[in-house]
Amino acid sequence: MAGRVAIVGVGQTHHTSRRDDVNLPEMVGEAVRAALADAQLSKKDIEAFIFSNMESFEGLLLPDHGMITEVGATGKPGLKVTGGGTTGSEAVGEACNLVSAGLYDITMVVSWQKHDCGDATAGISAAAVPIAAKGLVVGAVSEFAKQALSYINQSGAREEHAAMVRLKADRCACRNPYAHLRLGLKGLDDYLQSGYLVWPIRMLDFCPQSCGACVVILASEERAKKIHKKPVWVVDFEVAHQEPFSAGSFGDPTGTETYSQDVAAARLYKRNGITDVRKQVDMAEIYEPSTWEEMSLYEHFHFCEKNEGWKLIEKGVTEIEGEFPVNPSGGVIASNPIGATPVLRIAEAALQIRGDAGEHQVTRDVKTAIATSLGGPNWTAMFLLKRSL
Amino acid sequence: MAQVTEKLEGMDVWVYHGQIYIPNTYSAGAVGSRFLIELRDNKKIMGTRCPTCNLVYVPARSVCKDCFGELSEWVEVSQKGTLLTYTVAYQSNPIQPVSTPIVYGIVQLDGADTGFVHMLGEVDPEKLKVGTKVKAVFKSKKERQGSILDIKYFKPLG
Amino acid sequence: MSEGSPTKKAEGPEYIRIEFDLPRHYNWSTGRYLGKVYAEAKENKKMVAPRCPTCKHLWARPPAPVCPKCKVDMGWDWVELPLTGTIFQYTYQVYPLWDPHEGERWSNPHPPAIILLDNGIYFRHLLEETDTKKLKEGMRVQAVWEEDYEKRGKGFQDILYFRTIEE
Amino acid sequence: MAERVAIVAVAQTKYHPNRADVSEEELAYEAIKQVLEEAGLTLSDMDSAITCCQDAYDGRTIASLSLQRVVGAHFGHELTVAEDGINAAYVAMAEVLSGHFETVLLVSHMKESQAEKSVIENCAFDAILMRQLGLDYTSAAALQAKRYTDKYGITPEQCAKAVVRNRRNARNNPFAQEPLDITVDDVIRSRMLASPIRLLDTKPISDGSCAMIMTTEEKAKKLTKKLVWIAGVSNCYETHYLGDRELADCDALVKAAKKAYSMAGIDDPLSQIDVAEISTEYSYQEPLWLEGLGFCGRGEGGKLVDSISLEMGGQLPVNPSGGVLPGNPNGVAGMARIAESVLQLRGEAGTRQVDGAKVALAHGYTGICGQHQAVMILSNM
Repeated sequence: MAGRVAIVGVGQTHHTSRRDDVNLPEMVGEAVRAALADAQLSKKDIEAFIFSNMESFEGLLLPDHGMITEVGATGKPGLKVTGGGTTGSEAVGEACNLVSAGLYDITMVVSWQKHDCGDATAGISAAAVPIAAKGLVVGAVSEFAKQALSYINQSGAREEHAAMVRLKADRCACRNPYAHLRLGLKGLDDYLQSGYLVWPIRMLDFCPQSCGACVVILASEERAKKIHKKPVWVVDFEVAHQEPFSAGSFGDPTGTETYSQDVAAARLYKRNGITDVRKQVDMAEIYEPSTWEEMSLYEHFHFCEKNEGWKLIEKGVTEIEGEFPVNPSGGVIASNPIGATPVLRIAEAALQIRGDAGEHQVTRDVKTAIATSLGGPNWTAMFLLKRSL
Repeated sequence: MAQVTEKLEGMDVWVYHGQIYIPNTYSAGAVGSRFLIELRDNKKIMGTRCPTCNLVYVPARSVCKDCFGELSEWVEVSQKGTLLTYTVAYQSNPIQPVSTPIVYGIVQLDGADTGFVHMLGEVDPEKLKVGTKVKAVFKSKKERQGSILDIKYFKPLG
Repeated sequence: MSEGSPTKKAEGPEYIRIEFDLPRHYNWSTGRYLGKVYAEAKENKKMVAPRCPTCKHLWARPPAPVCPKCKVDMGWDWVELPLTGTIFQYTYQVYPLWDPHEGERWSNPHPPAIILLDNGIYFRHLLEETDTKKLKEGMRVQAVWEEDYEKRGKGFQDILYFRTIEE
Repeated sequence: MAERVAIVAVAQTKYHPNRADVSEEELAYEAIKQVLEEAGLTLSDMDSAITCCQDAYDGRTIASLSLQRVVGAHFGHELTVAEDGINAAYVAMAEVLSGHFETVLLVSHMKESQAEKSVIENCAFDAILMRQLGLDYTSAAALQAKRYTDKYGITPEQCAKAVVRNRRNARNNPFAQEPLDITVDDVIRSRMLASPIRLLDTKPISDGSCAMIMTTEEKAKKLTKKLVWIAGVSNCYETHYLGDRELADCDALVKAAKKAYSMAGIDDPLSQIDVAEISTEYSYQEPLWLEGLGFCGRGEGGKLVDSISLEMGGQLPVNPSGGVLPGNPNGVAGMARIAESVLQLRGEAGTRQVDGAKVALAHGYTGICGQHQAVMILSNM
């Protein structure tokens, strides 16, 4: 990139299933104020805004326009990007571009979803055009059910491994005051009592629909060093999209296609000289819509060899105290305001690098972290963040 | 509703007349709820004041557009005001609460610094002018539900 | 159609929520590529797919004017698909989710599946068998057409579902 | 800007009231195929794609799913801007300037004909305070039109003159949907939609797509001799609630224009800009936006529209293409303004060419009563 960019402020709301006490713009405003406070900046300092959200879930048009006052963007430049689940990452990417292009010194990414406005699963089902695929796509959940079946068949993972992923997420979420589902699950039995949503995905295997917002403030190198004593550097990012598959929407369940995760990871790691991820990177926040997907993603992001993702969870490698912590925030299975979910991954990774994650700060000293997202028909975005340049 | 697939004449192209139907619900939040409840229960029109900019926002809002300050000072404003602009809309759509033509207007209530977007009633559009004095007409207590439509419309004074 | 619905909790303040309960209507077009599939299904009870001039892959669901992988113009070379195959994978809904295109809870009992057609193409469709205990991956299946010409004209849905067969 | 970004190719479909004969994917591909041919490039040469579409109009969550294949997104980068096409151009420019991507494909498409326009537009209004009133873009625009014309004494005839000129200019534009030879009288006698806006004060329902390719200075020089540069760009939001805004003054546009002018080194827009393509979905917007763009003082837009200086051959030809009024989809309109500006600066605008055009202004807006305004200055120098 032409100019270097750092994260100088992050803010998020408490994530929950329903927010009656605020309207949509007010909820987003909470995260804006939190991020401004974190960066010790005021509304005046923000030069441009990038908004990220999937408006179909709230049944809105131009949702950014409705919250201009509440996010402090009156009289400011900005625009809204959209897309699949990766939209938040792509918003952060574009906000970085605006800075490294030299157009602005300080930009803000505003991301949210307020799922109490409408049924997100129905919204995702509407990603199928009825004229081509009526009655075949049932939310994201049926697609991840197919993905889970493939993973089970190919890797030999068992239901107890999915349970381990779920229990890890819950232990982490219970240490993160902002997380949505903080269930206090005790063990395998709690997991097995959870009913099926779409076989073989249980209610507890899958991400919730959360109301929440996340805001990240980005600054140019010169300004970043003045604004925050611990700026987190956005060293690189990578995106790989893919067309809808003939067979499945989220990843190819047939195992015959290359995954966008493998492609994005290979490109990002090559550019940055990463050959051994678990050694050279200290932790990861990944977008895992289901327990099974988390294990599969370990493999696609090269945290381990193919078909060995479940062994990482079995050995406790990815726990908060583990050798390579993954999703110490509780991840997406615990909190999922979709438009904000990728931005939360980046914000949480930044907090870990700063050492400001509080109770869910990982044991390993985090100098380098990756934050990923997933969306559309298996789209991937990855960010590489570092403590020092 | 009927969902029909129809072939275009003279070419192998089909058009599917269908729908997307997902109900949506929007929370008014604490400030918005209090504003709507005052309409419903007390027939009062409430605003919030920004002490920094000395602006009274009506309907009540939680944030000042200029200084980004959070607004917590409630004020009741007059039910009478001045018409800032209006239109007579002839095109129908399924959301409109009454049948067309509908007269929409923006009214600056006495004591408010912003306009209030609503409808006008009991009016001869020919005689309407920017600057016309108007006052709020509420629905009956039974009809009021805690919505912007609890005000039936604004009508010209006198 | 839209009104305030008060939500009162046992304690605490009352919050208002405003509901909008309104379908949006659309006229979706097949366009020319998907239209070709519709035409062959209706007139000839055939399923066809375009073939990429470069990689020769068939892009069945849905067909496209560009080969996604070669990124070249697809051209207009159509190939008939065999309508027998094996169940590669299937799933079924346990909790009835909302169908945005019907505007009601999902009611189609037929399990969605990925079928590996006998020419090696993966094809998404529904299975006739609703008793999921009787289903197994690898089972042989065959397409069942809507036989009534007047009722055809719905593209992929002109195939009602895939029926398990014994060979 | 340290580096320069070039637009090396543009393409548009002919705008049409109903393109039921194609899918969204095929509609977008019509423009993409042309733009690639014009640039002598293939989809594999693109490093990134910016699409511009809206779920609510396409009737599809993640509307860009329809476009992944025709923009060549396989294992590449694609991003959707859910606003007017001019904002997609802004994002693409930042991608090139940042050094992140070298060559970017942009495409904007919309089929207004396939959706219920007013029902969708209503979803853009605040759900608690405005949506239940049944407002749509036209009824809200009418509130702005009345406020503006009343405050500054702009007459219906002045607004109608903008319509007459735009519709007439469109006769020279092969992409135009509905060129017309009409009089001021025809406009002010057409059917009233929402006073003071009449049928001919606004645009017809429109389908179409527009595509372009942006790249670095270095690569552009290898691709073409007819170089068009982005010299300045900015955009700006206003607050949402209509009662909070002075609808007669377009403050967001004033700010956006000032920033774009300062980037491009323009201090006297009327003399330094050779041709302006501005997005006016309603006739009153032409004088209002011209004020916002600084071509005249506040309240003087009516007089400017009255004068001959906006005609072809005048001091500032406005909308040689005919602009939006003869028919552009609202999400495509701003990108179409850039496309026309590029054609003008390349000297390829045929019978509507502004002789010797060196600096062009493209304007676009998104939202209710122009809540978000965007300006781009292009130059061939």
